[in-house]
Amino acid sequence: MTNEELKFNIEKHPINHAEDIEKEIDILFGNKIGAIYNFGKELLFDVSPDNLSEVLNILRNNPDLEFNVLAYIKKKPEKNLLLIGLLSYDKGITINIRVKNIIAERRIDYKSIIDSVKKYFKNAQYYSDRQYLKDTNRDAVILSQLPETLDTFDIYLSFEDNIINQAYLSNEISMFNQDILFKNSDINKIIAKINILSYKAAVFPELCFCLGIENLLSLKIPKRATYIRMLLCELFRISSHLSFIANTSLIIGNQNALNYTLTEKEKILNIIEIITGSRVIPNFIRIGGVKKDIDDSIIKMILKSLPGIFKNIRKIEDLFSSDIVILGKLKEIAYLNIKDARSFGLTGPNLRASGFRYDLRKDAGYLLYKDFSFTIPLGRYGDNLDRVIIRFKEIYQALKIINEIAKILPIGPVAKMMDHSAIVFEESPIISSVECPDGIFKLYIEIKPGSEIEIIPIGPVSNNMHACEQSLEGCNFDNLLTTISSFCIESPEMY
Amino acid sequence: MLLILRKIGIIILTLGINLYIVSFLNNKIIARMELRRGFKGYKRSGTGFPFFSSLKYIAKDYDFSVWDIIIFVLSLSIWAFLPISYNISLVESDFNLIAVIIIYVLIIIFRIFSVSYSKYGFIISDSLKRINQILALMLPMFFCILSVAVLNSTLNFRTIINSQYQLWNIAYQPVGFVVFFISILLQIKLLNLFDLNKFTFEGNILKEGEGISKLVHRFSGYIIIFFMIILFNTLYLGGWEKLYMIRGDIMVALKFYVVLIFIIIFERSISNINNETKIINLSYKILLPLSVFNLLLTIVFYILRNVYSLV
Amino acid sequence: MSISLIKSSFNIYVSGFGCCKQEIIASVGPVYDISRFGISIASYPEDADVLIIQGFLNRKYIKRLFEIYGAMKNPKWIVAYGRCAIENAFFESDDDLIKTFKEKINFDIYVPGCPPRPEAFIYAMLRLMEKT
Amino acid sequence: MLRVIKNFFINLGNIFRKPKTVLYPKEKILIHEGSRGLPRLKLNLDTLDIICNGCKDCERACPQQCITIRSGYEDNETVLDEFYINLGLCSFCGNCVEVCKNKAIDLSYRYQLAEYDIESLKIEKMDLVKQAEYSIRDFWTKL
Repeated sequence: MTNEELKFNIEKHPINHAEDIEKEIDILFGNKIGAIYNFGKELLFDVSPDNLSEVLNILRNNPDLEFNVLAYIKKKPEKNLLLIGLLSYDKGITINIRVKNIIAERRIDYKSIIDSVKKYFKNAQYYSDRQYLKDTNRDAVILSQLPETLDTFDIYLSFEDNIINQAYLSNEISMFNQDILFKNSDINKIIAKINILSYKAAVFPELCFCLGIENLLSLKIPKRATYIRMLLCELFRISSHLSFIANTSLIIGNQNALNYTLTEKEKILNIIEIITGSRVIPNFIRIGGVKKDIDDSIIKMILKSLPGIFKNIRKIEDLFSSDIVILGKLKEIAYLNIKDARSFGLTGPNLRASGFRYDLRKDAGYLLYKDFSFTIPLGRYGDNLDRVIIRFKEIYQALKIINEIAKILPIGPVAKMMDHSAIVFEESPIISSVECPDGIFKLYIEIKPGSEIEIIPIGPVSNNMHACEQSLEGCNFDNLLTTISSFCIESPEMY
Repeated sequence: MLLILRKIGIIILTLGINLYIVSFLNNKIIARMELRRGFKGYKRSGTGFPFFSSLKYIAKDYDFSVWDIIIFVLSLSIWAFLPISYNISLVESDFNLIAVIIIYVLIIIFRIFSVSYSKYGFIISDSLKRINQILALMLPMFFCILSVAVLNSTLNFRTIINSQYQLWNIAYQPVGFVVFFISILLQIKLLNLFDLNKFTFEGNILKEGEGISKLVHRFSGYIIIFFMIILFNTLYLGGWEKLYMIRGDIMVALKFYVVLIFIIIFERSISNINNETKIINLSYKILLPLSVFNLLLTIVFYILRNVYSLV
Repeated sequence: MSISLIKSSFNIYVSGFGCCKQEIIASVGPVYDISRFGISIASYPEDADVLIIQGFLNRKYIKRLFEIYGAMKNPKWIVAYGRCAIENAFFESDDDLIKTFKEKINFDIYVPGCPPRPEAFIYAMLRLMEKT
Repeated sequence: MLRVIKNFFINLGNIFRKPKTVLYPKEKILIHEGSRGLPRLKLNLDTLDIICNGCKDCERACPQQCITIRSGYEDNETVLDEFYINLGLCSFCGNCVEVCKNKAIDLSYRYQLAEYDIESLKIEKMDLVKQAEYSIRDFWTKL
């Protein structure tokens, strides 16, 4: 490595920038923003609706800050609240802007706010009213159908000679209100309920919630508990990716791959059941640790079964990557280059398939991923094939991590002894995020007096859908289904 | 008159028995290929699973359409021209081959027509595409049939089979044999004829129709498979010519099931092909030139043998 | 007679989104192999004999469910699969739509669990076959 | 093209391989230790009484509010009168087991549950006691 490259890499490496930005904020914004909260790589600003435009202007146009990506907008009309997330990939920091009226009676005018965001960020139009879905002059509507990736939305299409001009995905039928879900629940109840937010990989919402609360209480977790958490995370990541592969092979029409994948998934679910007691809903992670310990016999069993699983998944990958018919449906279709992928605020495997390295497991350093050596697989072209292959590669990396964890699992307690009812929370918002199989999963948690908890989940669904819509333009009608399934838009969205 | 009725009875009985065996075999083989058990009798209805699973459509509500009657009649009448074995044939003429091909094309066209007023717009465009693809696949098949007809200088099935008493046509027409096999395999794949496991998303012609019309579609699907295999058998594998001590009838059954199992396994080895351009490229760039080349070769051979009597 | 014919081989249509769906699809796989009992999954409601309601249902999807139920041919059965479907967990009880939903749709069998295991699904289908 | 022929031989080989299917109603997959099934009430093995004293801790801890307990007072101690579980709401999360101080409630290994009637999903005290036969992992050998 030459000196110049080294220098460049050091400059680019994101270290402790959140604090630096926090220091500069007073100089930059003056009194335009209210309170500032810092959660590691996440910052939360309080901004009133009147000042929002100026704040966005500063954030967007200041060359030092580089917050040039809109990650999400979450509307909460009944709470009179709006959350806007701005992302800087190079620094690895997210700025979450909470727009709240100081005067309680005055309602936020959502339309004008989104219009003002649209000036600075192009992809904000995805979050505003989309007239096209209500028009009658579209060529075809595909209603939600059976396979798992295609069942949470309707597809509105306009096309000419088999080439798609415009495609819109509407997930109105699968959105549901999570306020009823979390009504009158305290912390322990929420852990048992929250896993429904991402049902393919149900451990991640639990983990995200517990990490957030632990951050607030500044608890230190026993090492063994952390390792067990990581073990579970990787197992669920494999299971989620396997169900993605099962879906894709179902849509491609390769029954053999589907059946092999389902068999392997059964083995993984088996291990999960031995550890947690349930195949899908773990309810295993607690504040301060995990629910129960793992026996040595179980770890031996896991170590014994890993090579077989690895071998069989290699076989499935071989099926995918050497069949001309499958390659014809995946290769060189629906490109997404790095610049576009970043502008949609994509995260997770879909972003990495385009060749950009951004993974919270290494960048944010939550849990103890820094103890393990694993590589983050990258794609090259960002086409359908890359998006499929990268998931295979992530499965291998996850198997590697599991293998390492099972070998060096330290001895010790698995939970911090504490009385949950005695904890008194200070009233403050929390934002915590984890790397879910499909992207970054975020939770905005607000604890109110009387231990009533308000949660706003922020998943990767809307970003993936937006990117999918854009990459479908100019795509052949034959490749519609494989393209959509390769983006892995599965869990429904909450509002 | 009685003789004809007896023959019709034999044909329908043969078809019925084979329909039962084939649908049972299909289910079982597909299941074993996927390391599953396949259908295993649960309670009384277990023994007659293929029978009951198709018969149940009678018990459902349904709307009957004209297309179904036409398809049903056509798929039965195809056997009047195509002899299954030496004593089961109704019409004997010099143009049997042409009649069979016309009926086959009609069945497929009517099948596609009968689904084209579906309420799923997706399927309409899909079935139009399929007409295009199937036509592209049929052309090489016709050239292959033509070259066999030229080789044996007849359009009658009985003569074609009788002229294979020494050597099967596969020895004279290896290229035609391969092209014909690929063509019927892809046609079966495209029409999704072996569709027992309905767990798919792609627009499928067999998906359409409810009640009795579904039954008719299924029946005609199996009839097309039978037709293709019997035609394949007749043209290239010597039909009911006996081999050493084995009787002709048994040879037909043996060859039928061997080819059927081959087709079932091959059909599952290919992923769903719905890429229109790929199929058309394959057929126009590879299959069609090969079959035309084969035809020309056969004509040259024919001229050398019959006109100059050199061979 | 005719109903027992249909019950000898079911086509099922799975509606809704939720964790139960992956367990149903797992029961199609080689380990559980629901096709042993002649049960297969249909892609279109017209083919289906049994409608399985599972997972989260919002207002718009319930309207869609009525359409799906109307498209199915008689005779037909409905299964409530999993906790969310049994108690309509994501709705307030005084909602009008829920009332019409409960009036119009009579469940033939209830499968509790969150989510029920694939074996429970097979067991439920066998019990549905036995039901007279 | 080569792949198709390779697949053909893989499929042909699979036909002669042993299927992976478990013939469910006859033979069953042995459910793992600690798997969560239907809740059950434990008995004190010496006196054959129900251990539960009706303290309502589990009712409070249940995230789905599926447990209903009615308890009375006798000699300054709470006594259990009635104990209902609505299985339709239960998510088998195991929070009630975790919270119980007397270890009076436990999860059995019973998971095949399907009822024709929604009323039969509401389970009483005595039914919950009877679930004890399902608390052994290979219970079906006795059926």
